[in-house]
Amino acid sequence: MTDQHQAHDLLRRMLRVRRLEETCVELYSATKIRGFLHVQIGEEAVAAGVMSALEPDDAVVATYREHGHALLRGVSADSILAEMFGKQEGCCRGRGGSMHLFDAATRFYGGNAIVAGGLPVAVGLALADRMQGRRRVTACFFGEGAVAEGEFHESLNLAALWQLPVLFVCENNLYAMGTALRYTESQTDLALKAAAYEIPAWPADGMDALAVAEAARRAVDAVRSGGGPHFLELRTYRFRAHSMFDPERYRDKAEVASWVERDPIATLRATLQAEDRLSEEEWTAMQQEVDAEMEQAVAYAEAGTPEPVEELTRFLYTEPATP
Amino acid sequence: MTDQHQAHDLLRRMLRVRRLEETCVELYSATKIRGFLHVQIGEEAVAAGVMSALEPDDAVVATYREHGHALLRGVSADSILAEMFGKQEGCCRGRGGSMHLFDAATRFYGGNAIVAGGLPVAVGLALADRMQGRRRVTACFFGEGAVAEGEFHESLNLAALWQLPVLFVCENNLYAMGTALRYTESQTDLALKAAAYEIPAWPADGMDALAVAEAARRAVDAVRSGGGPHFLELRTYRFRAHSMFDPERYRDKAEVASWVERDPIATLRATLQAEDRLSEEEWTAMQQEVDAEMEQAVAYAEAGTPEPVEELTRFLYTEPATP
Amino acid sequence: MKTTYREAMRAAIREAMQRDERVFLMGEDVGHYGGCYAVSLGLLEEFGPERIRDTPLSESAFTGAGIGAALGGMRPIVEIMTVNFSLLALDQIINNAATLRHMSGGQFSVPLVIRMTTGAGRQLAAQHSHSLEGWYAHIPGLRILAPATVADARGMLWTALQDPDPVLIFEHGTLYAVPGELDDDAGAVDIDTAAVRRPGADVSLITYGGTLPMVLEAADRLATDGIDAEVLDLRTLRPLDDAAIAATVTKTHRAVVVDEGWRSGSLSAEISARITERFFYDLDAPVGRVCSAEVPIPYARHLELAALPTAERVVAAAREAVHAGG
Amino acid sequence: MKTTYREAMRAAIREAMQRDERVFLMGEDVGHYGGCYAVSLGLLEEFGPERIRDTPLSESAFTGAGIGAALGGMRPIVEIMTVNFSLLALDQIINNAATLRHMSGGQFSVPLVIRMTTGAGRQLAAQHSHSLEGWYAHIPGLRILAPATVADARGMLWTALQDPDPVLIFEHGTLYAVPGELDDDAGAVDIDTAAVRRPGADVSLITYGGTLPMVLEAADRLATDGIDAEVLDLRTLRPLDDAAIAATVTKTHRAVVVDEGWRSGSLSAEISARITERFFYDLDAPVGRVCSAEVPIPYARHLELAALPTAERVVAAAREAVHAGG
Ligand SMILES: Cc1ncc(C[n+]2csc(CCOP(=O)(O)OP(=O)(O)O)c2C)c(N)n1
Ligand SMILES: Cc1ncc(C[n+]2csc(CCOP(=O)(O)OP(=O)(O)O)c2C)c(N)n1
Ligand SMILES: [Mg+2]
Ligand SMILES: [Mg+2]
Repeated sequence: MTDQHQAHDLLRRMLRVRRLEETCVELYSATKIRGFLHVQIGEEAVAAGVMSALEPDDAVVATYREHGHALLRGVSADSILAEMFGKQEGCCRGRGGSMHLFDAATRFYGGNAIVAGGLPVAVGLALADRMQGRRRVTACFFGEGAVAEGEFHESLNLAALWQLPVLFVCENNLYAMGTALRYTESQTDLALKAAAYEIPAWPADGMDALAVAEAARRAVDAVRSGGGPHFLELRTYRFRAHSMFDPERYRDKAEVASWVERDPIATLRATLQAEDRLSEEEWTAMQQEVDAEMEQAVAYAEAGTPEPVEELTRFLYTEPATP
Repeated sequence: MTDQHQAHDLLRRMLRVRRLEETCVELYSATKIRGFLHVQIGEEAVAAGVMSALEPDDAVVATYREHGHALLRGVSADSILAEMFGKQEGCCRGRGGSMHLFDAATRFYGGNAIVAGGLPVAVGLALADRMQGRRRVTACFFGEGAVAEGEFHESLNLAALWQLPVLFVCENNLYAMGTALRYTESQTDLALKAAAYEIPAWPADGMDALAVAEAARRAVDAVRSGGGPHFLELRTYRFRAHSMFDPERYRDKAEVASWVERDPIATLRATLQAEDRLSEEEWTAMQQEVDAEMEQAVAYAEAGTPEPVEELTRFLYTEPATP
Repeated sequence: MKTTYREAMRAAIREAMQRDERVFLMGEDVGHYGGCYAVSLGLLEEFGPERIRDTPLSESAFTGAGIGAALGGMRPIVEIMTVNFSLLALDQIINNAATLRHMSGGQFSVPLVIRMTTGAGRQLAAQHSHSLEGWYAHIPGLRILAPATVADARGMLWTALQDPDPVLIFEHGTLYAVPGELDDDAGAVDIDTAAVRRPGADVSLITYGGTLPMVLEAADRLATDGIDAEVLDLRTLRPLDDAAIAATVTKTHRAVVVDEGWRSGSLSAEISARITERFFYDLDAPVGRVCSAEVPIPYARHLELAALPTAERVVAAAREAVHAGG
Repeated sequence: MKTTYREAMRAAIREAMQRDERVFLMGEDVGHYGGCYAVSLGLLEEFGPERIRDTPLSESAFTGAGIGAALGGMRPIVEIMTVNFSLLALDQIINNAATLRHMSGGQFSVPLVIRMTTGAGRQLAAQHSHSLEGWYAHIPGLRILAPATVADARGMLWTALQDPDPVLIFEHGTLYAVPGELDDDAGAVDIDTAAVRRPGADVSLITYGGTLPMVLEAADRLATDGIDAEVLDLRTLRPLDDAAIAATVTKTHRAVVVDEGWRSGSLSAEISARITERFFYDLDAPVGRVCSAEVPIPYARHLELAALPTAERVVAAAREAVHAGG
């Protein structure tokens, strides 16, 4: 992939996430989507950059703020939106909703709504790969809030102790709901935490997709070639509220505005245009393509069939094979 | 306290723990004590040194290997042994046994049989002191095995974040039951762990009571004067099995023997004698005194009354005050 | 005074903070955010960060710290954001909070209150829809409260704080917005007894917490059908008010327990078993149960509704009880 | 072949490791120590540290890692040393292991087996004497086993490993040393059905796991009294074998459930409620329950005995059932 190609690809990825989530917010306001909805608008460079570094048979574990991760891992916008509409065509047949997207085909293991709950699972996926001699990587995303949980500590230690192929990706957006990092960690330099487990760790600018992609590529290569777990701290910011219920009392508009100036999409676009590597036509085409994708996905979700109520208890246990 | 006085005091403390626990083992073999019994024989310098640095209104939280901690905190051998005999005269009226010694009078908060389960409680005790403006210290003992638990991580962070007066005392005896530290921690230098929370931490020789006492004094002073939590890693060794059920397959006799050569009691005694600071008469007297204490305690426990069965459900909830 | 369950809860916390210096609130997002469900909104400004204490995401440590602080003479209110996350603190609750008094032979007291949101009904899906108060009611040494009304939201907290032993308060997520009338001088209420919310003669509908409004609705529907249902709100799930259960059952001779927990092993089973043990010969029908379907609660509205107890199902169970036997 | 429950369990693990390369054992002290209860003694030497994996004291992480490894195609056996410590892993069990299949619309399978020791009776006091298998039986998505005999200790594991969904095996601590006779070719057994361990006509004693030997003893005592008790060993606590319960209850018309859990909210309540729901008109007496006293289990032998179900109490409850009503 040429540099230009990669940059366009990252831009398109981020744009897809942005539009998908803007669509979700609209649909939420129209009460077509319910429950908790957490968008990552502003943070798109993280998922875009990291996903670009993964291979198809790698695994991904994410959080409840995972629409973008699912989409960029290869889950279609159609099935993501159908899921949030509670339709049979959804990737979890309407059972999961926004917080629990899963997809076996792309090895996307969720969608976990318990903060830090995905970390031990990621360690186990990597353990299975190690024991079966496969050169796969498991990428595990979590917010900086998860760092305070005991499971973070237990999981990092286990991964490091057993030298498992996990890439820990800390999405440090400075807030856990409304609580700023300085109120929750005695040591706010998160890469130092990983270092305490002997895990190679480095920060990268989570508002710069190219930087994230480069950091992720280096880390994924190291993990894949047997270097044990690695840790990336990606410093980013969510432009919107934590969820659709959040009145955002804990941060001021000026702070938000200063981060919005570093919008990862606008930044990359501006860089490319300044370097004459993205024409206005290309940009317009990209937008149209993405808009069309999302329009089509909304239509698909709208047209879907509600999962029949009779199926409520289905999939609780494996169905006996029909002979 | 003069140096000599302090050294004699430490020697006597260690001897008391040693004899108490040797007595426990005998009584266990005679089936007078049952359940799990964990002795700290070999590790006496830790409890002796740290307790010597505490004030009467400080608090102590310990583990299931806590006979010595209770004794040196001021719980009588009488009530400790009566407890292990299941008698009403026991410090918990027979409900707790070896793993759950408690004593309100000396602010001895147990006796916790869940590894790392005492750490959050210690943090809370210290929080109460901070909020009420008291200059007390809470000393929290735990084994190196506890370091892997999520609660360790959560508790250290909380104590450091809120700058609470907790002294974390890690009794590093190299094994958690039968699992050596190198099999459980990716980073085996435990003081580094605490440093990751910005907690001042240092190791000390846990086989040298004077060194422990000195390290503890420095740390307690720092904590008491508002320096926030401190962490001591005391490197020690248990000479006996983990519990009365442990066949000790995981370590070889030579390793044990090499540590037994560093017996903290023999070492301190030899030092004092070499320096002419402990006469043979003093040593004999000390032994006799301690032996008498333990003999008396056994007699006391034997003569005690079993807690009546009718009291089984008593103390589950507070009894309504009689008007 | 018109108020809501949420505001009543907030008033209760405020009053406790004002009356007793030892009281403080600690939990995730109770301060700067204003409380995940806005219960503590404004309290940080009023009482400051020492007493309205935002915690890291460390359920086990801050719950345990609440236990320690209670041992140390404070009167902590620990807010665990939801019952779902309380699993991470369960060891502290069961092995320390509930146990320290007994295990220490009566030496130590843990005057701690833990509040948490519980229940489903808001399309929050499998990991955010648990109703586990029945589990907590299994633990000796705890007292378990489930305020279902604005008056109980206002009044239970202060009484709980006077209890020298640990008390857990379960607030159903669907209740916060429920409006209600409250006396201007409303204050502490007892936390020992169940309450008859609707007297009736034909069948006893026994419930608590989030399902009370729905059960009252079911009772209204039954009335149009000529069935006069008595509705008992348990209020306290441990210890259960056996006398109140006895009174209603010996009056109606028929009972249906409504409980949002998964049916197998839910609190409803305990209540059913107790009733049968004591009133086997008084019963005109087996005790019925309306509970949640035994699946992780799904996201989609229609599936979630199909999984939860509804007025329709309560009506059907009550009818069955009334028409049973002969 | 003479053997013990412990050895039978070990033979089951060894066989599973030999038959299926994907099987491995992980937990605290399973390797170098030889297993806290010596179940895995010698297996490290036989299979090496990759497949007999000592873990740090990190219950949540290694249980979650078992879930992940199962998702990744392995067949892990996770040993949680005792049920008491499983509380620290409960979030992983309930929110991931039990839920992933349903929540993902059937996409993911978690073929994981978790083994743990349960129960009291060895003077281990409050924090080491829990009987919480009834709690686990509340969770949809899990299968819960309680082998009570040497044959079940030998045979349930392999069947559990064939199950594509998570299975928890509860081994009562007092059973390990129990001797028993085993066929030389003893192997896998079903994990769906309850078993009548002693046929009888007058009253059904329903139990499982650690209390089975004691209940059989009670049945013998009752026999000398002219009361012919049937003893049903549930074997699987979730899903319950309703057909077997129905068969015994419709035969004897009287039932006593014996369960080491604290009475309120124990599994015995569910069984009592189910029996009454289905067989109210067939019952000659209310369903009895013999459970643990509702206190943290105390250390002293005489107090512990007073807290736990005993043959004496079972005999008394059975007599009461037989002489009830008329
Ligand atoms: C164990 C647990 N505790 C609390 C919550 C409630 N909660 C949901 S998201 C969140 C904040 C998490 O912050 P962070 O990890 O930084 O991720 P972000 O939302 O910023 O992406 C909280 C407290 C939860 N889901 N799980
Ligand atoms: C949470 C928990 N897991 C497991 C156990 C069982 N267990 C008791 S002691 C012990 C070893 C603890 O080792 P360490 O912390 O180093 O203390 P030591 O015994 O060496 O003093 C284990 C695994 C327990 N009590 N609690
Ligand atoms: Mg965050
Ligand atoms: Mg140790």
